[in-house]
Amino acid sequence: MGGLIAAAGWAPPAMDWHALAPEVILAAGICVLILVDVVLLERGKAFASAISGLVLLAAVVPLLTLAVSDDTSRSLFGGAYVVDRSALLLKALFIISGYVTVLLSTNYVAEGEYWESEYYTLLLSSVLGMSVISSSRDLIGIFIAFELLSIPSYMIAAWRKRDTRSQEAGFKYFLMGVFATSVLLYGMSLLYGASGSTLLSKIGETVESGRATPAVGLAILFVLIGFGFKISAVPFHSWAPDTYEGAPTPVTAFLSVASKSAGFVAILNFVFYCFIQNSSATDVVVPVVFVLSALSMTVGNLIALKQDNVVRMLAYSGIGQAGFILAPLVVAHDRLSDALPSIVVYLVIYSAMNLGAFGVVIAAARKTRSAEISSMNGMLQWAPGLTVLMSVFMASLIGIPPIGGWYAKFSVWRSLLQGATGWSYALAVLIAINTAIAAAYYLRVTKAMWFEEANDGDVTPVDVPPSLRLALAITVVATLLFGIVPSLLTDAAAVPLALGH
Amino acid sequence: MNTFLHDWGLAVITFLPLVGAAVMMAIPRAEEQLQKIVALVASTAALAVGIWILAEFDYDRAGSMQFEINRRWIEIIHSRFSMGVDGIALPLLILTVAIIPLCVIYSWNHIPSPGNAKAFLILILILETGVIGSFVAHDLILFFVFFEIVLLPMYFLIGVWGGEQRQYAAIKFFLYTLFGSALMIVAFLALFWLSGANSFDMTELHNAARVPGALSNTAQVLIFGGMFVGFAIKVPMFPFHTWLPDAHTQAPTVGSVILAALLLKLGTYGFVRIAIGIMPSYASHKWAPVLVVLSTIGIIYGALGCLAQTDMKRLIAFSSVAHMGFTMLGISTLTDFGINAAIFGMVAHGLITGMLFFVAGSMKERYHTLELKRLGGLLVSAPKMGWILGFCSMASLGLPGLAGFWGEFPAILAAYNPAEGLSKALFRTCMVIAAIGTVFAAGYLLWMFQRTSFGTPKDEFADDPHITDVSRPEWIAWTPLLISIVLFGFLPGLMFDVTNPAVKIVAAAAGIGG
Amino acid sequence: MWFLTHPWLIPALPTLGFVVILLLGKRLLGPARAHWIAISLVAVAFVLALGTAGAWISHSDHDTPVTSEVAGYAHVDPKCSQVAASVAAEGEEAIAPVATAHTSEAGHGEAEGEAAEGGESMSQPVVRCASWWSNGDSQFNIGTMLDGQSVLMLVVVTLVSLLVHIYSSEYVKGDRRYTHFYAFLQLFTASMLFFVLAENTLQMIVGWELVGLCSFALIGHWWEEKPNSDAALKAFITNRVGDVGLLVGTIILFFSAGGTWNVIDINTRANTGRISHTALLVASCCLIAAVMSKSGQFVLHTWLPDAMAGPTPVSALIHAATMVVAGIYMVARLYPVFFHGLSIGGSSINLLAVVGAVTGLFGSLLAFVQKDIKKVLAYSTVSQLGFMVTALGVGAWTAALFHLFTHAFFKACLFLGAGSLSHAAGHSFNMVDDMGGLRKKMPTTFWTYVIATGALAGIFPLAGFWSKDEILAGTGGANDGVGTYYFALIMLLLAAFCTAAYMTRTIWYVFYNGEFKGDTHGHGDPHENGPRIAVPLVILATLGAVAGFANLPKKMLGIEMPESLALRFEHLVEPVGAFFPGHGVGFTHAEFNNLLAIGSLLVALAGVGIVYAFYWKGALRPLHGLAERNGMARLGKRILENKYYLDWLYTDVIVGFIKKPLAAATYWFNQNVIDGVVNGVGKTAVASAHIVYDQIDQGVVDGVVNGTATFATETGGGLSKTQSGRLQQYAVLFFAAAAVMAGVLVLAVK
Amino acid sequence: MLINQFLLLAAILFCIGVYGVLVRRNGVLVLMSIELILNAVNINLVAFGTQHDISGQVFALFVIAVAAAEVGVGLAMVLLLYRTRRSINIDELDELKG
Amino acid sequence: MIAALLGADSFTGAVPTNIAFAIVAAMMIFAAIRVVTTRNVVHAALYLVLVLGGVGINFLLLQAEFVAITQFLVYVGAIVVLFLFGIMLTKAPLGVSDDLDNRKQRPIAAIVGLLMLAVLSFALIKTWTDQKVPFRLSAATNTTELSDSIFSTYLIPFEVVSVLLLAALIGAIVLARKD
Repeated sequence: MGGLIAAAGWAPPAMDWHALAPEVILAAGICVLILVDVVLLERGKAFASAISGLVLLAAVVPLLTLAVSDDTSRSLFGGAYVVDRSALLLKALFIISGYVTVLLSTNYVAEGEYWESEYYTLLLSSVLGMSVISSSRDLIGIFIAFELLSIPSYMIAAWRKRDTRSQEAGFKYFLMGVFATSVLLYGMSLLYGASGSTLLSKIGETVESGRATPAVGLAILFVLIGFGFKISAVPFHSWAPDTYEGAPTPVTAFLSVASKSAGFVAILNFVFYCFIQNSSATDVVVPVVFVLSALSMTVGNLIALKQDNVVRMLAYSGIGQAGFILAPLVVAHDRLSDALPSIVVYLVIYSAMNLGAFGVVIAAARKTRSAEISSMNGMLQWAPGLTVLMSVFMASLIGIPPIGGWYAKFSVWRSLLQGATGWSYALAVLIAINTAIAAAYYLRVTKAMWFEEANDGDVTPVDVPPSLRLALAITVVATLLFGIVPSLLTDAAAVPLALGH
Repeated sequence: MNTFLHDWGLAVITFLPLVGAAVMMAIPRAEEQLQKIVALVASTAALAVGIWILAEFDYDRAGSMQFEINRRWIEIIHSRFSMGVDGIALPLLILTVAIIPLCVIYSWNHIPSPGNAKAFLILILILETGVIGSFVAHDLILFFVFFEIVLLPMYFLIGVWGGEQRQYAAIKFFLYTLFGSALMIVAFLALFWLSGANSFDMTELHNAARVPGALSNTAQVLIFGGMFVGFAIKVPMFPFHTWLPDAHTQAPTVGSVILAALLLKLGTYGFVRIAIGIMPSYASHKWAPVLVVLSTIGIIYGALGCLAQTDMKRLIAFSSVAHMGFTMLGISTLTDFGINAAIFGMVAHGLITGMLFFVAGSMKERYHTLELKRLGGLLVSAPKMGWILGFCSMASLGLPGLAGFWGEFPAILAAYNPAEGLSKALFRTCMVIAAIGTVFAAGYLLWMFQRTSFGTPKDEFADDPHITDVSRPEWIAWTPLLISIVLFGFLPGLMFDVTNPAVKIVAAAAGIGG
Repeated sequence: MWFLTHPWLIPALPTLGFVVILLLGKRLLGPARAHWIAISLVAVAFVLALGTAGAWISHSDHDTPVTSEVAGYAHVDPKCSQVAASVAAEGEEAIAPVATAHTSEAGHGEAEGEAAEGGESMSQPVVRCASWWSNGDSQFNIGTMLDGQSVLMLVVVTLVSLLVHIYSSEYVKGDRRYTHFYAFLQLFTASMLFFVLAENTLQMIVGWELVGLCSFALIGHWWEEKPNSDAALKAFITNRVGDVGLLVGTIILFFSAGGTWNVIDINTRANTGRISHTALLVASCCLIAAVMSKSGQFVLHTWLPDAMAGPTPVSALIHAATMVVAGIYMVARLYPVFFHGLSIGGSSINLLAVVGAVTGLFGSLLAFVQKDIKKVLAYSTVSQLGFMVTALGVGAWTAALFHLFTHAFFKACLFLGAGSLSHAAGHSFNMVDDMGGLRKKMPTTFWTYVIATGALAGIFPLAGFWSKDEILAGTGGANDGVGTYYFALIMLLLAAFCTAAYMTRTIWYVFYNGEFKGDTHGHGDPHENGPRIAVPLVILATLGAVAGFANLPKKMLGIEMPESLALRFEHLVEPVGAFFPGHGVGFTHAEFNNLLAIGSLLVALAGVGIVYAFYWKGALRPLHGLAERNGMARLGKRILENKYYLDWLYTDVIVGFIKKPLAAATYWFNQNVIDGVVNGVGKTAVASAHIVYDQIDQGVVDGVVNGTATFATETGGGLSKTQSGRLQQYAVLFFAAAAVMAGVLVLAVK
Repeated sequence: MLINQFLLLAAILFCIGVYGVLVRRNGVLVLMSIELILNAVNINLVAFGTQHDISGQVFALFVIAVAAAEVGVGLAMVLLLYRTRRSINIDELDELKG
Repeated sequence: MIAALLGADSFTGAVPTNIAFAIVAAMMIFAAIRVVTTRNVVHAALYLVLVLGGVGINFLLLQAEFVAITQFLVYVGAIVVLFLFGIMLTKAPLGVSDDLDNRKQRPIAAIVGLLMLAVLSFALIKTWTDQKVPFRLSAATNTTELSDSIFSTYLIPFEVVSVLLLAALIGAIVLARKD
């Protein structure tokens, strides 16, 4: 065997198991889940959520050890796979989002007669994909990880199998996703063709050496579109509201947070490790990002004004937020040290508050069986705790200090204004306007909860199971903490500064 | 203890109410009495710390920041947890910690419909934290954070416990203010970079903005403009005032009181401390004419607005537009004289209009309407309340010997001689118009007083047993305010002496070459 | 000297009374015992005021006349006054006049020489102050300024107030707000005293406004009836209009005098040409607006008759001693400002004189057509205030104050008398329909009333004669004055004629005119009131009769007055020094003019006589038979018939014209045009308020905001239609967007 | 051989695929059109691979694997739709909109 | 091996390969168009086989034997079968059906497709104007190189794709099964 290997010139790649530990744990967890299901059959269902929760928590452990280890930047496979602190932060974001999603799902899935252990398997797979994508610095790695995080999510979106809405949600998501994948792939192929390498850093160098050809421009555009779909940037957003509304709500939470963040991470990888290094690529990235960002925030927020369903409203709000998160990319070339942290910070805070909001929606729906805004009427009377939590999350989404969202928006704004280009100023103004528009519909929710009378005077309290409570606690603590002491987050997010750009 | 308070007093006073709110959250809703006691204790504790600060404050150094706190906060954006109190902030700080306990006391039996004392009081306490924090913050970002904290509790106070149009009013309030803050924060950021201070500390920004060539003239004017919109909405100045009558009219009594007494002051305080205090004189001088014209329009406009009202509370609300116009008139002169007057005006307006809203609220509770057409003969039905209303009207129209006069008259006086470099003709014209505004003030306030208090009660209320005279919680809540109105009316020096040293620094900043 | 440095006690006492009465309240004090506190405090204040007056007299009559300009500031605390401070430091230099155009007529040196030559002793005002507050670099003091003028007012105010207090204890007995009434009476007195003692203009504003407040509270004392509260509002708001002038005027003075509020400073600087003429002119015009409202001058006087809605003692107080004279007092206080600002010296017309003269005449015309006795008196006050303002306007400073002094007594007497009548006669003031024939029933009231009327009409030797004559002389129309104000003289003479006439008419209606026509509501026949009403009447009538002797001319009808009697008032009250216009700027005193005195007396008598003939003619008819029987009587009758002829002439032609078309027109003008303008301004304000509010505020300003919101929502709604739910449309959007973006990009990148 | 002839062929296939997904309403046919697009990408990758290193072909292999997975998932979903609706016309999926 | 069949050994002129390419390309385009236009579902599947086969031939032309073989195996062997199963299971109309297209979409789809094509061709022609495809002259395959690469540089994607397939499998089963 060894001889054969030697003859073929194949050398076993140096493996840094420590760096790969989170992924290994996740993969092992997936196997365990399948095994439990296979061995215990029906009885295993009860453990599925616990196991997946534990697996996710276990995966956090190596993240911590990696974070405190001396070698903060580990590069594997010739730079195709990098574990640095920003990657760790993002992995942590994904894994914890995954954990919160598990908490949100526990009762939902158990009580809804779904396929439980398979659900968690797919969820974990998706989280694994996200974890991988945050380290991948190579076209193929990114592509495969992207597919791994997408394909299971298509399926869990349709998980409420007999519900035609859920089916529709899943199918729309799937088809649009595949379109996006195809465009992404086409773009990647051109990128590879133009540079001759699949490594982002090499691509960056090669593209830099020559001038940007139309094909490169096209490639960059197609790549951005491919991921733009994932982050539901307008005009590639159309799946999002429908899917969010139709999918099981915990899945929606997962899609709107983890999956969207993964899209951003992919874009960040491309922009920061590849395009950013040369100005001609930037010439392509900036206008494209500008258009996507401006359209997303405006269209998303405007349509959200008209929504009566909380989930659908959150979908559009997510589209609008995506516009905000994208915005700093227009100054990425000159202001890398501000743009990147501000996006990462936004992602983290956005995840916390959005998951929290969905958590409240799920909790409230336990009583109302509905996600209409009007179903939340008078919630102050029947669920004061949830009302306060929801208000915190809504306030955070609006961006009111000192609740997390303000700092997210603030940091984006700050980098835009610091960039001091026409593009960035325009976006800063748009964000200001959109913040006000957005406030209107977020307020509608608080209005229903606080100001209206309970429907039919029904003020029986809602029963919130412990897992949901835990999820809400995690998200609200994170939301508040990041708002009051943003330095907790900024210190971690600022690390990419040290990466030598 | 003393050392601790010297080091952390401002943080303590800021967060004490929040601690109270947290405690209250842990107490079940049914324990209403306990809730009230906790709220009262928390706010009184803050008042006690406030009094301690008042006692320990070094009045000889009233121009400089005292009780300073300066700790690490958000390193990456160079923002620090920096607080301090000087002669400008001190009166407002004390006003805040004094008003809130009174509001809590007033609420003792007056939790407006739909009840829920717990939520109501918690929101008030959160509000208090926000207001105190804004007055003591010495870092722009910290200021901004506190400035915004105020938003939500007020929104809920209006929206849940307000009148019929409460939802509209609440949202209007919210969106207006939010819009203003958006521009304000942009201005802060722009100032941060363009000045090159690399810090959000007010003093450092002040110094950095004055380095020759640091800020171009255009940049100065634009940055000031951003701040202007943010603060002008809060003040509110014409034409950004339309949220105010709605918010005031719809807010529950305590909400109106806090809104009038404290929240509006955030705007004017911002003008003094930040817009004028930090920005170089070029910007202030460019904007001062705008300020003076808008504030003068506000004075007349607010008065006319009052005259057109049929609802007592709305009338009082509109009068705020006019009164804050006087305050802004003082500020726009960019002189120490005018700004002192403005600060006095802020406190006086807080006391007086706060009282007016208290009375209006109590009347609403008794009459269930504030339609001027239906009111009348308050002096017959509830003579004490009627006289209190008359007293407050007199104070509000700027009668000498009561606090209102010392905010109004010196402001008008200051407008005669604005800071060097400002158009005397313009300011003097505005001064005369503002002086005419005082006639209107007398007109609408007395008209209101006549319609509500004189004459005999209308038939529908003639023998209404609900119309009782001032109750005990009302007395407790009102007496300190009434006494303060007289006290400051007779001894204006109590406040002017405190604010003067600090204001001189601000005025010097706004002066040519300052 | 103690009295001179501690006059603050005088306003402090009634203030104390106000606080005490208010705090003790009805419950502790009992329903009708507030007056004891009030009366005793005012009495003490009066005694103190008398003491102060005594001290001032001895202070002014010091043995060695002080002639140095510097000495004038000897008792001015340098803390209070910048001028005093610099005088103390630099001596004469600090107050040397600046030679400017408007003082060119009489040069600097000449003035000096004259002053020294005349050997006139300088007034030495006593100014004490304490720091009140400071703002920026400006210091604000509170203090007292004692000179002849303020001493005079102290005495007048406390005296009238005391009498009114006593009178009220009977008059408003049993009123539902008795306690209240006294509390505000106290505050009213205190405010006026505070105003009078003001050391600086800011303090004056405070006192001025407080007086306004009290008048509001007292006029609206019976606020249950809407007309009363309307009147109170009208009074306050009209005063506020004038206050604008006061505020602006004092502010201008503050700055142009170099940042000082001090009256002495302002006066000295105005007098020595250190304030520009423009500033003085503008300031004095602004201040005139204040005078017009406060002192009920024409155009802004309409509140005054309405203010009769208040209890009568209040009217007496307002019209005699407090409130309305505040305007006169203020002008007198800041006289150099007006003197130089309006160039009173050597001129023949100025705003102040015109306002005063017009008011004097118009007021008296208006008094003709009133049925309400208090309104007659109110218009009379308007007219008399016009006299005072004219006096100030023509430069007859002393005359103005002298008239203020005498007028206070007889007008108070008249008002209290009117109150006494109404108190006895069923609480009506309608003299035409509800009174009549009271001469016998109320003799004390009758006599005091007649004396006061005589004084008002200017009948020799009652007080009004002296003071009015001084004013007429002061116009310089008939002899040497500060200027030559012919028009003022003519107007005032006409006014004097009317005054005598309408007052006589009042007497006819009230005391004669057949039998009592009113209804006492079951209190039996009208009868004289008790001593608490009668005694003040007697005191006031006495003073009204003799007060004129305070300023006897030096020489009258060839008789030299002894030095100790002549011009005592002028000597004690009129300031001399750099803080007051002196001879140097053409300020002189008109001498007593025999011709004018007799002329004016004749005018007054003519007024009385004509009215007498007109009204009493019905009483003459029973004498017809007598005339048939008696030759003397026949002669008398013929004379009377001749008089009749004249009567006809006067009645139908002159009086008729005056009474009907002119006065009615004036009244119509007053009620419709002026009131109309005032009401119209109010209505316009309200109407424009509605326009502003409904259209602009709710429409435009709010509309823009709401419109934007609606627009955004609707756009959102439109956009959300693109979200059709159809997968393939999404796909089209997806690929089309990709293609278009790609196309644009490729073309752009090349 | 020019590399462009392969690339253009791929582009044509890509666009035909795009046309396909836009007009086809039958779910299975849409999936087929997607295969056209994915294969176009593969042609690209392999064509570029001749110019550069082997990673183009590796990429193509991965794409084939992923495409298989996608088709599998897609068909499963089509079946799911068919179960409840008895139709796989994708334009009948319009319950969620707005 | 197949390159050798095409005479790659003595390959200097591009003529034969070009001819082959032209034929294959023409067939592919035709077949592809038929896939998206035919009114018979089964025909579409069969045309798809043609296109996929054509792609495989193109791989061969490009000397990527391993990929070509995989293409044949996976696509033609598996995926097309899957499609046919899909057609059967969904009881698609086996004959001609007008119901397969959304006719209203045709114009816009054509416009989008042509626009896309224009843009892509423009970009491609501008970029790779006349670059030639280099040819290995040896008959040796690069399969080893391929496997080396997969198991070293692309190890992680390889492992990930296995998880992906597993997940897809599990999910597809759950979704597709009756329950």
